[in-house]
Amino acid sequence: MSTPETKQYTYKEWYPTTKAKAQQPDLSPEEKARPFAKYYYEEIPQPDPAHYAMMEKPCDPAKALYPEQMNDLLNPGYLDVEIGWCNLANGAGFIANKIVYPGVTAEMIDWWFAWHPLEDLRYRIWYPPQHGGIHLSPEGRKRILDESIPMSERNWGVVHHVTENCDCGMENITISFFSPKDYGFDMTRFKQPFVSTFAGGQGWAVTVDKNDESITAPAMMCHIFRDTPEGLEHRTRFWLGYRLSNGVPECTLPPGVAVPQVAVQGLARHNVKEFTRFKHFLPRIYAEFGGKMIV
Amino acid sequence: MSTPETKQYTYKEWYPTTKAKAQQPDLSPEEKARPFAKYYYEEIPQPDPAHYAMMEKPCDPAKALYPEQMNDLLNPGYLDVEIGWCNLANGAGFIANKIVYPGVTAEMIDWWFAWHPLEDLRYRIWYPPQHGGIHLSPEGRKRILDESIPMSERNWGVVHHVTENCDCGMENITISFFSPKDYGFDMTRFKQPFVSTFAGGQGWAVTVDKNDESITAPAMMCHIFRDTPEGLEHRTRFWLGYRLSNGVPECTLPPGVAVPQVAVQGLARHNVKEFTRFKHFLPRIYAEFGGKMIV
Amino acid sequence: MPIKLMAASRKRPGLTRAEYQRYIEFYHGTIARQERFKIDSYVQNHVIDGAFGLLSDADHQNKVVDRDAVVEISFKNFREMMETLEPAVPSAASQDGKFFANESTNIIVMAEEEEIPVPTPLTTFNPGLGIVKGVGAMKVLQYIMRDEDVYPEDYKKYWRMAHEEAVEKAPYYKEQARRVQANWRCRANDNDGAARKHFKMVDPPVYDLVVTHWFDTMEQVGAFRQYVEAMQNSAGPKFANWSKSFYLYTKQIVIIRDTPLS
Amino acid sequence: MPIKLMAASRKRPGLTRAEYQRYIEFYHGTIARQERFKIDSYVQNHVIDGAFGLLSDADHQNKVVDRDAVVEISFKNFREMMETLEPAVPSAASQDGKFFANESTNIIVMAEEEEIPVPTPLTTFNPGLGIVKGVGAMKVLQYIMRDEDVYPEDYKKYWRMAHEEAVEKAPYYKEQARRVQANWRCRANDNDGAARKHFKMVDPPVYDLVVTHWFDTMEQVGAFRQYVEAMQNSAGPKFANWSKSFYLYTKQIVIIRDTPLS
Repeated sequence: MSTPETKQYTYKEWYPTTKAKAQQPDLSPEEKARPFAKYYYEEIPQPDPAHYAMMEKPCDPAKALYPEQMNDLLNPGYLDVEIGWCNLANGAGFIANKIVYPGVTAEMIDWWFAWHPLEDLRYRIWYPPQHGGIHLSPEGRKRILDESIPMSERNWGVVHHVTENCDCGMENITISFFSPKDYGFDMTRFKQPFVSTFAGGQGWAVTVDKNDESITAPAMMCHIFRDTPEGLEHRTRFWLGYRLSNGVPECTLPPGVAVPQVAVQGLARHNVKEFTRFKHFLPRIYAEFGGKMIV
Repeated sequence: MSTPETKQYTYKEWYPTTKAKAQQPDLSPEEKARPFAKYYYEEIPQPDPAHYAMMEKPCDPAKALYPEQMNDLLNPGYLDVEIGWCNLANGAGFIANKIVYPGVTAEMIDWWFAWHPLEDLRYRIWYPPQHGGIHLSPEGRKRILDESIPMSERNWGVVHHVTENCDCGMENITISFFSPKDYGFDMTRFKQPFVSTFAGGQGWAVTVDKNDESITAPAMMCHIFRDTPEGLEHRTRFWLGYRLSNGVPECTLPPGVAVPQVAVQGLARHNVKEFTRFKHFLPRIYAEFGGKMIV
Repeated sequence: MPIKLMAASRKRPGLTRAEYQRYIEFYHGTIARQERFKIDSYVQNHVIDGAFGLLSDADHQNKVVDRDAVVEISFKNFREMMETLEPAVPSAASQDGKFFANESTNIIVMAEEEEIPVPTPLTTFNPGLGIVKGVGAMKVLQYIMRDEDVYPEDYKKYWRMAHEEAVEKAPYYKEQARRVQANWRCRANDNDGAARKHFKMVDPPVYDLVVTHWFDTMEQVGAFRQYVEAMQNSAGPKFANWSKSFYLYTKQIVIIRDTPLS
Repeated sequence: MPIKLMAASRKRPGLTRAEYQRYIEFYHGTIARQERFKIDSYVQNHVIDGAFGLLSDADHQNKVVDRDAVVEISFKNFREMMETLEPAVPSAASQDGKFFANESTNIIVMAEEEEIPVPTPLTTFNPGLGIVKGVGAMKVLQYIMRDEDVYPEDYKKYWRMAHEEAVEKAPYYKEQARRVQANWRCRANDNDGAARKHFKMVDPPVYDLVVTHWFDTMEQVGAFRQYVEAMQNSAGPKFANWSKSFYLYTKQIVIIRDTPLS
C-alpha cells in the first residue's frame, strides 16, 4: 500500500528536488492534510538568550573535546566545554551543546530519529525556519519501517538525505547514522547511568547550488543522552572537518585549511535553535504519534 | 616573381573556389587585362550540324573500341566507329570523335595542353559556355613551367584540376595526364606516320555539389593526333567507367551498373562542341602566344 | 585511515603502450621515489587487456575505451595525501604527467579499501609451504559505474549482494579468486574542480567503486569472465551501469613498498 | 588490377582485445573461407601496440586511439570486390562485423599496392639458404594523413622523397626493413555514403596512404621508431598531418592464401 511514508524517489529523481526544497515552499494540499501539519504553523520558541549568547564567541580550544576522546562523554559529570564552539588546533571545527528536556525519554528520542526521515514534512515541522526536507534511499526506508528492529537501532546504517540551512545557506547533507559501537564508543562503558541513548553519524555537506568548485565538507555529529533528575539531558558534539574513516575519526582538512568560523558558529547557533524547538515539541508530538511509523 | 601563371592555391584553398567557378562569373579586372582575354568574348562557332547529329543516337557496341585495344588507334586508316558513342557490354561508356584541324600542328597541340592549365582564364577561353576553371598543384605547375622538359612531355604525370560542365552539370574533374607509354601504347608502333602527338590520361569526376552520396566516376581520356593532307587529324576516345590501374585499363563499375546514357552522350556532345571551337581558335592563339608559357 | 589515489590514464599522443609503461615505471616511478613526500606505498598496474561496456551496447558509452595503467598511491590519511599532491613548491611528479598521459581523460578515484573475504585464498596448484595467501600475479581492476537511480549507500549493499551471488554462480571464480578488495570512493575532495584541475581532467566520469581481483596467473583470468557475467546477470536490484563500466587485466609493478627490517 | 580493402577497427563494447582477435581469426575469418565469393587473399593484422599522433600534441587528434586489428582483403579487381561486398543476398561476413567491431569507428581504405624497394630485403641474422627475401614476422601499418594543403598527386611525390630521406637518416631501419609497401587510396568508391553505410562508419577520417613495413621480429621494431622520427623531421615539403596519423605493430594472421600445387 502506498502511503506518504513509502513515497520513494530514485537518487536521480531526488537530487534535483532539493533545489525546490531549499526554497521552503508552502505545504502542498497533501501535506496540509497530514495529521501533524499543524506543527508546521506553530510559533517557534526562541532560544534562551543566555544560552544563545554562549555561542557568541569561540571557547578555549585547549578545553575542547577531540573526537578521539568521545568516550569521555561516558564519564559521570561534565566536560570542560558543554556549550560553546571553536576551531581546534588542526583547523577542525568543534561544537558542544547541552540542553535538558523535562518530560522527555530516551524512547521518544529513538522514535523521533527513526520517524522523522520518512517525509519532508516530518523534518520541516521540527524546525520550519531552516529545515528544507529529507529523503531516504529504498534500503534506508526499508530498515526504518522494519518493525522487527528495535526503535533504538532503526537508524543504524541508514543515511538521511537532508536539505537544511545551518545558518550558512541551504545545504544538502547526507548523514550516515552509526551504532554507538561503529561510531567509536567503548561499549563496555556504554550503559546506564552514563548514557540512555545515542544518535550520531557522519555527514557530508555541500551547498544546494553545488558547482565544480564547491567544497563537500565532512562532519561528525554526536547526540548523546542521559537521564538526569531534571529530565533527559542532551549533549551534542560536532566535529567539522572530521570524517569517520573505517570507524576511526580523521581530520580531513587539507594542510593549512581551517573550517571557517562562520560555519562553526552557524551550526552551533542552528543547533541551539532547532533543539530549543525540539524541547517544546517532542513531548507533544510523541503523545500524539509516538511509537508509530505510519500515521 | 609572381605572375598570373604562378598564382598558387593550396589544395585546401583551391577546393572551395570551385563552387564559385561553377557559377562562371564575369572576368575579374585582372583577367580582363590579360592579353588573351579577348578570346573569352568571341562568338563561339557552332558544330557542323551533320557532325553533331552523329551523336544523336548510340552506335553499335559491337563496333566500339575497348581500351585494351587502344593500340588499334595506331593502325593506318580508320576504325569502325570514329564518331559516335554507346554503352559497352560491361556497362562502360564509349565515345569516339574525329575532327580535322587545317593549319594546326602537333607542336600547337603540345603547347596548348601545357599552356592552358596555368590559369582559369586560359581554360575558360577554350570553351566559355562550359569551362569553369582549372588549377595545378605546386609540383604540377613546377613541371609545366620547367623549360628543360620538351613541350610534348610537360603534362606527363601532371594532374589538371578542372571545373567543367560536360552537358550534365558542373563537375570537378581531376585528370592525370600520362605519357603514351604509361597510358598503354605500344611504343614500338608509336611513331610517324601513325601518330604525331598524344594527350591523354585518367580522370575522376564528381559534381561540384558533392555530398556523401555523390558518385566519383572514373574515365579514360585519349586524344591522339596524326598528320593528314587535310591537316592534323584529332581522334578522341573516352571510356567512361574505366580507370587506369597501375597502367592497365580496368572497368571500375559495380556489378550491374552502367554509365548512364545521358552522361555518355553529354560528354560526346560536349567534346564535339569544345573541339569545334578549338579548331577555329587554336591557330590564332598559337600565332599570338605559341611556344611561350608566361605571357 | 589509509586513503588511496587511483589514477587510470592512457598514453599521450605519440607513445605506444610499451613506451608509456616504460616511462611510468622508470621515470614517473623513480621521481616518486626521489621525492617521496608522504607516500606510504605506490604500485602501478600495467594494463595487458581490458573490456569496456556490455556486449549488448550498440556503441561504446565509456568516453575512453583504452587505458594503459592504473597507478595506486596510498597515504596514511587524507591530509598526508594532500600534502603530497599539493606541496608548497609544485612537485616534479605533478608536472610529469604530461610526459606520458593523455591527461584530459584521466580518471581519478580517491578510495578507501575494504577487503572482501574470498573462499579460496590459497591455490591448490603449487601452494608451497602454504603460508602465503591472498596473492596473485594477475590483477583485475573492475571500475563499476553506479546506476544513477541508486543511492550510494544502497549501491554498496547491492554490490555486495551481487558479488556474493556471483561468487556462488561462478564456481571457477570461487575457486580461483585469491583476493578481492573493494575500493570505495571517498567524498573527501569530492572529484571537484580542484581535483579536476590538479589532474588536468575534463569532465571525468565518476566511479564510486573499483574492485580489485587477484588471480594466480593470466591462465586463470577466465574465472573473472565467468564472474563478471554472473554479476551482470545477478538477480538482485539493479545497481550498476555496466555500459559505463570497464575492467582491466593488469600486471602489478611495485614502486614504493617498505619492508620492515626483521 | 588488384585492389585491397583495408579495414581498421577496434573492439566492440564488452570484448577484450584477446576476445576480439579470437573472434575475427576464428569466426569472421572462417566465415570468409566458407563464403569466399571473389576474395583473392585475406590477411588479418592483429594489433600488438601502436602510437597515435605526435609527442608535441597537447591532446589526441585521432578520433579513436586504439585499434585492435586491420584486415586486408584483396581482390583481382574493383568489380570482384564489389561483387563480394554487395552480393545479391547479403553475405554473412557483412553482418558479422557487429559481433566484434565498434563499427561506427571503422576506417576503410580501398587501396592499390605499390612495392617500394628496400636496401636490405634479406636478414644477416640466420638467413638460411638466402633464397627468401622481403618477409618478416613483425608488420607495422603506418596510416599517414595527408596534410590538407597538399594536393593528392604531390602527396605521393613528397611522401616518397621523405621516405628515401628517412631511410638514409635511419641507418638501423635501412638495415632492418625487409619489405615496404605503399597502399594508396583508390578513388573508386570514394569513401562515399555507400561505403560509410556498408561499413557502418560515422564520419570516418580519410587516409590516402597506408605504408606497411616488415621487420624480422619485434626485436627490430625500434628501427621503425628511428625511421618515423626521421620522416617526421624530414627536410622536404610538409605533406602529412602527423597528429592525425598513427601506426600499429601487428602480427599477421593469414586467412585465405592459395598456394598453387607444384
